[in-house]
Amino acid sequence: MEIDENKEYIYDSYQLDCDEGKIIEQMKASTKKSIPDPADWIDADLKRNIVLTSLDWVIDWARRSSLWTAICYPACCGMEWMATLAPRFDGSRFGMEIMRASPRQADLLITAGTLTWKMAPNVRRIYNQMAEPKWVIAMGACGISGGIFRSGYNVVPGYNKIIPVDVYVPGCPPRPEALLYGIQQLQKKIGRAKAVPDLSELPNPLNELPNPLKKDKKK
Amino acid sequence: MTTALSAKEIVSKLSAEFPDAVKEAGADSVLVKSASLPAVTEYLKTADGLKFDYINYITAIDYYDYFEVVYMMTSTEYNRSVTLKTRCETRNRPTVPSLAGIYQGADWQEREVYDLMGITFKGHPNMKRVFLWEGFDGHPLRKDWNK
Amino acid sequence: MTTTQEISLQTEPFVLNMGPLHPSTHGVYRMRVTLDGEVVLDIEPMFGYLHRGIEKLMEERTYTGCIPLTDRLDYASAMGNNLAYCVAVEKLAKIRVPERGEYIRVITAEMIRIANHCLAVGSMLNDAGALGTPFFYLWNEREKLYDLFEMLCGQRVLHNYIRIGGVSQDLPDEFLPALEKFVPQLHKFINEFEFFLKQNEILIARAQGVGVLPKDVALNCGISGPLARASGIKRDLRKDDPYSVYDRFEFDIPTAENGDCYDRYRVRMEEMKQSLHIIDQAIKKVPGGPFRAKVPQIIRPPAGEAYGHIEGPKGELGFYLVSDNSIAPYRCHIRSTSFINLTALRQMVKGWKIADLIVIFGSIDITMGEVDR
Amino acid sequence: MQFKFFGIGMLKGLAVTILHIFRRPSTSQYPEQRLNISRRSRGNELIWDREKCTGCATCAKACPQGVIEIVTSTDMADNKYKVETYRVDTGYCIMCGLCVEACPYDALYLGYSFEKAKYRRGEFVQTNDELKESPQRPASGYFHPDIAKKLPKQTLLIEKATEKRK
Repeated sequence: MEIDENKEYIYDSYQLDCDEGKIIEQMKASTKKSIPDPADWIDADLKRNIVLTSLDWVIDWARRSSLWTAICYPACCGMEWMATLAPRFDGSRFGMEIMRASPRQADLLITAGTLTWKMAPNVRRIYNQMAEPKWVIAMGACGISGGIFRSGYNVVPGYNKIIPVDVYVPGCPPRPEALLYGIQQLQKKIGRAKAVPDLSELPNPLNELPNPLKKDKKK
Repeated sequence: MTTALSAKEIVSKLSAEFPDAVKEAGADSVLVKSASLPAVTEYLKTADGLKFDYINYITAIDYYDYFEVVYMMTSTEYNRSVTLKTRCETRNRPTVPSLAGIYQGADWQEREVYDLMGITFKGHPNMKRVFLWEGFDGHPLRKDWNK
Repeated sequence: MTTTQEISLQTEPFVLNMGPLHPSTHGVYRMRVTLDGEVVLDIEPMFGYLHRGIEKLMEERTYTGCIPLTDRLDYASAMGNNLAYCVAVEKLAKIRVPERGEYIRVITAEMIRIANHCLAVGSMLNDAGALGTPFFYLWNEREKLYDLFEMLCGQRVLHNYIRIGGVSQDLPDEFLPALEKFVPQLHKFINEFEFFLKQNEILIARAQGVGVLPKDVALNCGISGPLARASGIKRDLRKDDPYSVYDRFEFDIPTAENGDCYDRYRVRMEEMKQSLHIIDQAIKKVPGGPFRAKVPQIIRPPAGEAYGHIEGPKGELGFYLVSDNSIAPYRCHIRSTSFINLTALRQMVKGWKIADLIVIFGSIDITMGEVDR
Repeated sequence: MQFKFFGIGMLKGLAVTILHIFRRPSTSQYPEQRLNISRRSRGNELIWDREKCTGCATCAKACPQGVIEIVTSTDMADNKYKVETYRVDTGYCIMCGLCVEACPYDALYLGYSFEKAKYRRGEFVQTNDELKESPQRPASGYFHPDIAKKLPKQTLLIEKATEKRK
């Protein structure tokens, strides 16, 4: 079959690019401040009312022992993330060998690589699509602060401008052991958290941010 | 060995073919007028004894007074290479004829130059941004571009 | 006049958006694929999801300070990028590298070629449907190389080892014995791996004759590296334009005729053998003496321009540098292999099924860091 | 694409896979069993020696991105610089080692340890005495061959799969 250029079904690629550009510009304008670390606002709530039952403990244990990750490895740190899953450091010992292409089935987002403004709406979308409870590990210098590219014109200085980050793993890129240590830190944090947290009551900074992709949700 | 073909040799061949195309010939590069660029490259690609059939790269440099567009071609048959240069003097909408019809490899590289340096290639089939998004303000590799 | 049956069988092309985070794409790559059922009619590649502006950032840094940036270009073969950049700067500033430095460079460049081909072949087979097993076998070999790189420079992936005028540190005492131990192991592994896959019916069905790239198209698109050699273009800068000390070694340039995915896999395996052959020769010849010319941390090359290129693992990787006699490059253009090799993708995939598109894309072996820069 | 006996190739492949059962595993059981990392390892922190530092700021100039922030004042009595603040954001540092390479007085080291994951972004900014060498923050032998000799020998996958730490 040949493509008939005059027919309507063929998209106008320039128009689609312009629409994408508008979303990026909107995102760029709306993310001036970085999101505070969840460690701060969850700890504050835990101090107020902490009730841990044995059921909570079981649920937390289940959650932390099978962290499934969403696929998000844009750049160099992806190499070390692959090495973490590869035989030498075997990530499946922690019940997390499964990488989910669909964010709906994932509960951990390991942001392995530089985030650019062009990519930022997509990452926010992945995060929004993940089911609660969800956690984020910022891997590498680019994930924490933009790293060597921070002064670049197309680079987001850290994932915490876009999404709240639970654990920061420094390094450029971090060794697989360093990442595994970060995952263990996250598991500790999950064990400490309330099993059924009512996140809507917490001062979630995400709710206050304008979401450029909210339009899509309504559809 | 990929030696840059001595400019004398190529200038003598080019000036015989195109009397007023070559502006000046440096030690390892030839500066041609932008209007005659497609004809010159077509000749370089097909003529016997030259056969520059492989394009290495296309780039542009901002010298404030003018933009210099640099092309490097290699002849895989004779294993030598040549650097062609052309200039456009205006800062506002500079234009250079496109080579996308002659070398397919030029297609995306010209788009890249347009995206980052803001030089339009006349005759290119799909002249739009390749790395940055539509609506990005300015062309970042220009020396006077600021965030 | 069309009958009802004809109307019901009539199909229309539809557009599928793949990426930027597709499991099988090697990084954040996006394409709009126009499909007729399962058959690919046309694709429109879109980049920029990892465009970090390295060329602009280089204009703000000193010549030595740019080396960490080149690491992050093609992160699957960081050492090759270091080498290409340093070759270009040395050409610009007319610096001569001591013998020992050149030999260390050759050894590391060939090691990174093996490491890159391990990843390239592994991920191509991964895309072809062999999820896991061959990829992990090859990754284990890559892990051994990571160990050696870590011994050299302290980092596994982004080495930042080669400096202008040589290398940053001398070889540790235990490096050459370890490398000597590694070479026969890898020989054994390659033979085993070829036995593992040589007659595999699934691989042959998925790869042989798929995504043929004719020689003239490859040349016209400016394709280089194993991709071009699989199409029959016998061009290798190590022979055609010898940099470093490559003219002192004996090795072949493996080529193939068909230019399909299977040939690309075969060429890469052969190249690994040739790289081992070069390492074998280089280990025996490493001379003593200084490993680095006396180059200050901050250099001011004379005004001018230079194009330095090497045969990287993926093909011709070049840096075009313009200097204005200041401490930072006036302009640095990167002739990125992956970006130009991708040009031919559109011709290669037309008419194939969408599942083949993934295999063809995998067989090109690209890294998005280098495509977008 | 013709096969004499269909399935031979796949059987060969399966044979190779089965033979891997009898080989030594290459997995290191990380938290319990640890690898000795390279003697020149570029760990995820910077170690600064206050006594050796003269405040010349060569490191800050060599850093490709300007992570190192150094504030000095002149000490008129001794006629030399006095370092007031030395600040490094290890979440921004990429551990390229160019500062260590540039330091003319051997006052900078890269760290040997790598387990530095934190819950808060602010904890990565380290100032003055936090940058000192201590048992929790050992220095690595990157560009310091004398330290490299004292560190344990690196575990190689070529030789031995895993090794326990003492």
